[in-house]
Amino acid sequence: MINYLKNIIKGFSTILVGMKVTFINLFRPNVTVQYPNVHPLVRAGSDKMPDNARNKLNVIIPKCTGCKSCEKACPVNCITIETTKVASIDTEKPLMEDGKKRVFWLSQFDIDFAKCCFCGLCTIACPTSAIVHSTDFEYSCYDRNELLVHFSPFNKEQVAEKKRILAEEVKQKAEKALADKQAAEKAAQEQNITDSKIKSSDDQTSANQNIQNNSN
Amino acid sequence: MENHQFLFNFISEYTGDILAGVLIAIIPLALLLVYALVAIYGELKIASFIQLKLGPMRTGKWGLLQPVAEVFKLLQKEDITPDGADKPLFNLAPFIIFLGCYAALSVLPLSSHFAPSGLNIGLFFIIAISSLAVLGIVMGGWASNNKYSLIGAMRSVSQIISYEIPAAMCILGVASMAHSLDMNVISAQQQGGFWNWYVLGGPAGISKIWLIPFTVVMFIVYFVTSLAETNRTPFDVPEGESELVAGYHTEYSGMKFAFFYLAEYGNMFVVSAIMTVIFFGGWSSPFGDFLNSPIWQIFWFIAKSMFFVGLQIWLRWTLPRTRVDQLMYLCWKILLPLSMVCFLAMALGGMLY
Amino acid sequence: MENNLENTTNNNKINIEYSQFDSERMRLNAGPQHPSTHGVLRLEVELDGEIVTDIIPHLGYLHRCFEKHCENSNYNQIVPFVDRLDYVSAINNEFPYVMAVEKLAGIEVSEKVQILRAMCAEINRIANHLLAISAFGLDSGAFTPLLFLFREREFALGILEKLSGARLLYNYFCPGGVRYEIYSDFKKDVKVFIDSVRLAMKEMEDLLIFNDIFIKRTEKIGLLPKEVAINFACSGPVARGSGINFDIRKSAPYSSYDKFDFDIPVVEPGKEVVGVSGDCWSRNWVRVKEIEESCKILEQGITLLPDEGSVTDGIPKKLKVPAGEVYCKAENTKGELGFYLVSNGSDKPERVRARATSFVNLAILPSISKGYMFADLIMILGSIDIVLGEVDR
Amino acid sequence: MTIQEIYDLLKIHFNDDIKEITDISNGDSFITVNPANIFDILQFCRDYETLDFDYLTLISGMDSGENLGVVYHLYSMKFKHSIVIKAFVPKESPNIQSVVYLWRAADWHEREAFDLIGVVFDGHPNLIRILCPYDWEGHPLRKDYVTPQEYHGMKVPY
Repeated sequence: MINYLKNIIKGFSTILVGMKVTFINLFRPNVTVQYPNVHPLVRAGSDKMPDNARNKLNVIIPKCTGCKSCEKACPVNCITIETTKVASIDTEKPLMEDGKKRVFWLSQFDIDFAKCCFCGLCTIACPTSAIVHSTDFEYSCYDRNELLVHFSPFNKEQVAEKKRILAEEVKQKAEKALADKQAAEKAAQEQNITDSKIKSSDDQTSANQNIQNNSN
Repeated sequence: MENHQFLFNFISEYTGDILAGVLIAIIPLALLLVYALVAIYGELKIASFIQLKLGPMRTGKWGLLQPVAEVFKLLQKEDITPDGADKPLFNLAPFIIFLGCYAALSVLPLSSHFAPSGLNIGLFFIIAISSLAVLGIVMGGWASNNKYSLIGAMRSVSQIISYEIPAAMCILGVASMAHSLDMNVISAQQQGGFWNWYVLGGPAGISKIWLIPFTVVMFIVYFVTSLAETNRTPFDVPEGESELVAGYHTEYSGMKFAFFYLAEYGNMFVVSAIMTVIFFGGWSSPFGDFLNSPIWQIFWFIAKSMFFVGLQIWLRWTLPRTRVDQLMYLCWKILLPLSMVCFLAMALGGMLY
Repeated sequence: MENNLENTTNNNKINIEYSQFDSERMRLNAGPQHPSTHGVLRLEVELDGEIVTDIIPHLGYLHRCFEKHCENSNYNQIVPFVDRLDYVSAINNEFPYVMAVEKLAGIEVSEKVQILRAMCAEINRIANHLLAISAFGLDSGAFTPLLFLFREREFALGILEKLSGARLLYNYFCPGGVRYEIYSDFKKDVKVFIDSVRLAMKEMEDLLIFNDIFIKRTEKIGLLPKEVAINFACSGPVARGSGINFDIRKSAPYSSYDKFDFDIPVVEPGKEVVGVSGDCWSRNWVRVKEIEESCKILEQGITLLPDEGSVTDGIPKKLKVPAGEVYCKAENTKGELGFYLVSNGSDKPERVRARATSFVNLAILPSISKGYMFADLIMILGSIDIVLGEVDR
Repeated sequence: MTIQEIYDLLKIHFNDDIKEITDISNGDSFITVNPANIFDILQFCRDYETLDFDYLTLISGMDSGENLGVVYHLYSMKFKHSIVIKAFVPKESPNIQSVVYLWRAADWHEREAFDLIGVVFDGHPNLIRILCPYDWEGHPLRKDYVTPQEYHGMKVPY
């Protein structure tokens, strides 16, 4: 019987103690932040976003060498890089931010933020700190495709143009190489022409035979 | 106390009986709706302040229009009836629950000159009509064709029916002291200061002092049972969201859900109002004749009731939920014996004074 | 053989008797979408009225092929995946993995890094336990404790954010050190954090832990006897709540835990505060006491952590892991978390096997919750403190 | 006890079934045993007085090329020593005895090894998939596993 009453009183008193706690908290200042009205950088426990905060990635294109280290370091494959070599005949001869000559155009530098896991491995891997975390975290959107951000400074036509220039250069080089080769061959032929004069008649007969065989 | 028909007579003098009846019926409805808006806002804000946040802040100044916005949101939501549901019962259930709560309002004496219906067996009527809510809950829970709803409804039925008994004991105790079941009469008896309230032994001079512990315990018993009858924490097992998702109203949406919501808050007010009437002097001012005019009486009545609504809200954001068997244990093994002992004492008091 | 199996399952004493009337059973699907299954766990429950007679857990709704992913990633790339196992205590997950790689690659780590790692792990442990306790309160229907303790958890996350740059999934540890240098106010922040946590826990004891309704809901519920707990290989607060004095920080001190002076809270039979050893309340109580112990470790860490020296110097430029295999374990917030790492000498591991704590601990649920009520099942599940990310991997 | 002592002890009792110790300088050495007798060996490990491995830390399956390996990590609460035991089963008949009756902890570990690697544990009371869907085909952690293109009409590689 005493136990019974004790239990009742204990239960009642613990409830009152709990109510006291909530009553005290009723008059405490709130700890939440009215998010869009008050910027969330003002947060309980930290007055500003830390320097190494890992939010949306940003690529500083003038710093990027196109080494693809970040692409390899990414654990979720959200970075896609495609580079085009800078053609020597290209009139546009840009320098990197540190004054070095640019070797690659970044014809494609896409980051899919729908896949990005904000691990920061790409920023560590980058040798020139071209890919960094910004403090921007408010980039939600209605379409998933908008999360695929293109960092490349070129649009499609420009990329095509750069590719064309490179192809031209390659072609020119190839032509030049061919011309050089032909010239060398010619020179060699001219040198050898006296040596091979005797043999040439035999060669011609065998060539004729070949043609006949083919036509048969 | 023949004055409670005053308003009816006053209006019917100019309009006619039927129109007066309609007008008189609308007043509690308006009161209920306005009260529900206030209570919902109050619940949101009290909960938020306890939890160190701000609560609704977007809709209007300090989020004052939040309950209105919620009503509009619920109004335009799709009204879904599940495929396997028993459609007539499913659709009827929320209205039956609401009916129980609304009908109970009809006998509450808001002031000495105004009770929508001056029933001389008001307390009895309220006990009877508040049992109607169980019917609605079990109908809704069963018709939903959802196992969570069914469990919730079954829990609710066992809970409410059990808790009616200690609740009735409390009301009987006061009735035996007041020698009346008329709520207006009980309120009038407690006029003349808070020491005349039945929670402090009733209007019987200094010799009633031995009664005070019993009446206070009786009040606590009634408060606990009222929590259980309105399915509020810590007795919200029928809708305990951590176990039964939302209990008996899991499948409801839109306006029908709003009715459940409204009925829950309405029931909170009804039990608070009964508590006010039988223990805290009803409409009578706590300071004797000071501010005891009929208009002020309305204020006192609503203020007292809202205090208990606030208390219920405060408790809700403090306590964890009990388990079903513990709830039954509390009812049958603690509250019922306590209320019986107190009832004996109060009945003795009723005989003596 | 079969008797043996039956014996181990029926060891637990059921304190609520089965209904005498064999009524019709109801099969209830609790989950995958249910407010209290702590994620996407599906429990197929057989109910006799309110009493649970059978329970079948269905896992895998959050299976993200962790082990398969690891086979296709190099050692550094796995760390972000490891974070995502038990996402509320990510630093503690990185700990054993990084230690395993260091052991395989033979990397020595400086003392400053070791102490910093232990401190981070303890901050993270407090953050996890705050969530576990408050979510346990939420399971019992009390909503306010959740938000009270989230305030303190916010402090913890703030400190870890300043250290690592991320709030939840840190990717902070790496073989050889940690990713970023310590910021200047770290020690001051930790001090403030400890004081605030202690105050909050005092308040929480009043509000929830010693509340009579809460005690009635949790004491003598979900009894897990010591032998059964060992047989099921339970660890962490679940095991310590059953009276097993097993904590890897003490039994096999790793990192710098041998430098700290702290106790292991164990609820041994006969020494209970409330309830009996092995019930839900005891498991929760172990967590409450562990927060205090973690505060102690942090206090010592503040004095032990040297000011000079770098924490990022030890990171090798190129991580070379020779062939070999190792099982490295650490005391995660939920128990023993181990990584069984098999390397074949290339830059990618041959096999990474995680001994997921929640996975092992969850296995006891079917055998300790039979015979209790459905509401108790929720409490038992809450007291085991699982994270579905770790269960399903 | 060191692994060599445990090996010697096991060798006395099970001579031919215990194959060899593989020493790993930078990790945990392990003992390879004959899979046919695994239950008895592990039961001995659990029940023998000076071994007392009452705590089954982990069972992991692994694909080692031509064979499937089952790795048992055991720990003793009393003596605080641990041991790694490996058994290799051929891929064509990957059957090994279940140890659920020794440690209940083995239950879900074995189901997982069955699910992901495809080791069949004879005598397991409920050997069904645990992480993959129940009707999933193949064992994803095998080295020769090819990811299916479709599952119930859904594209698998996203």
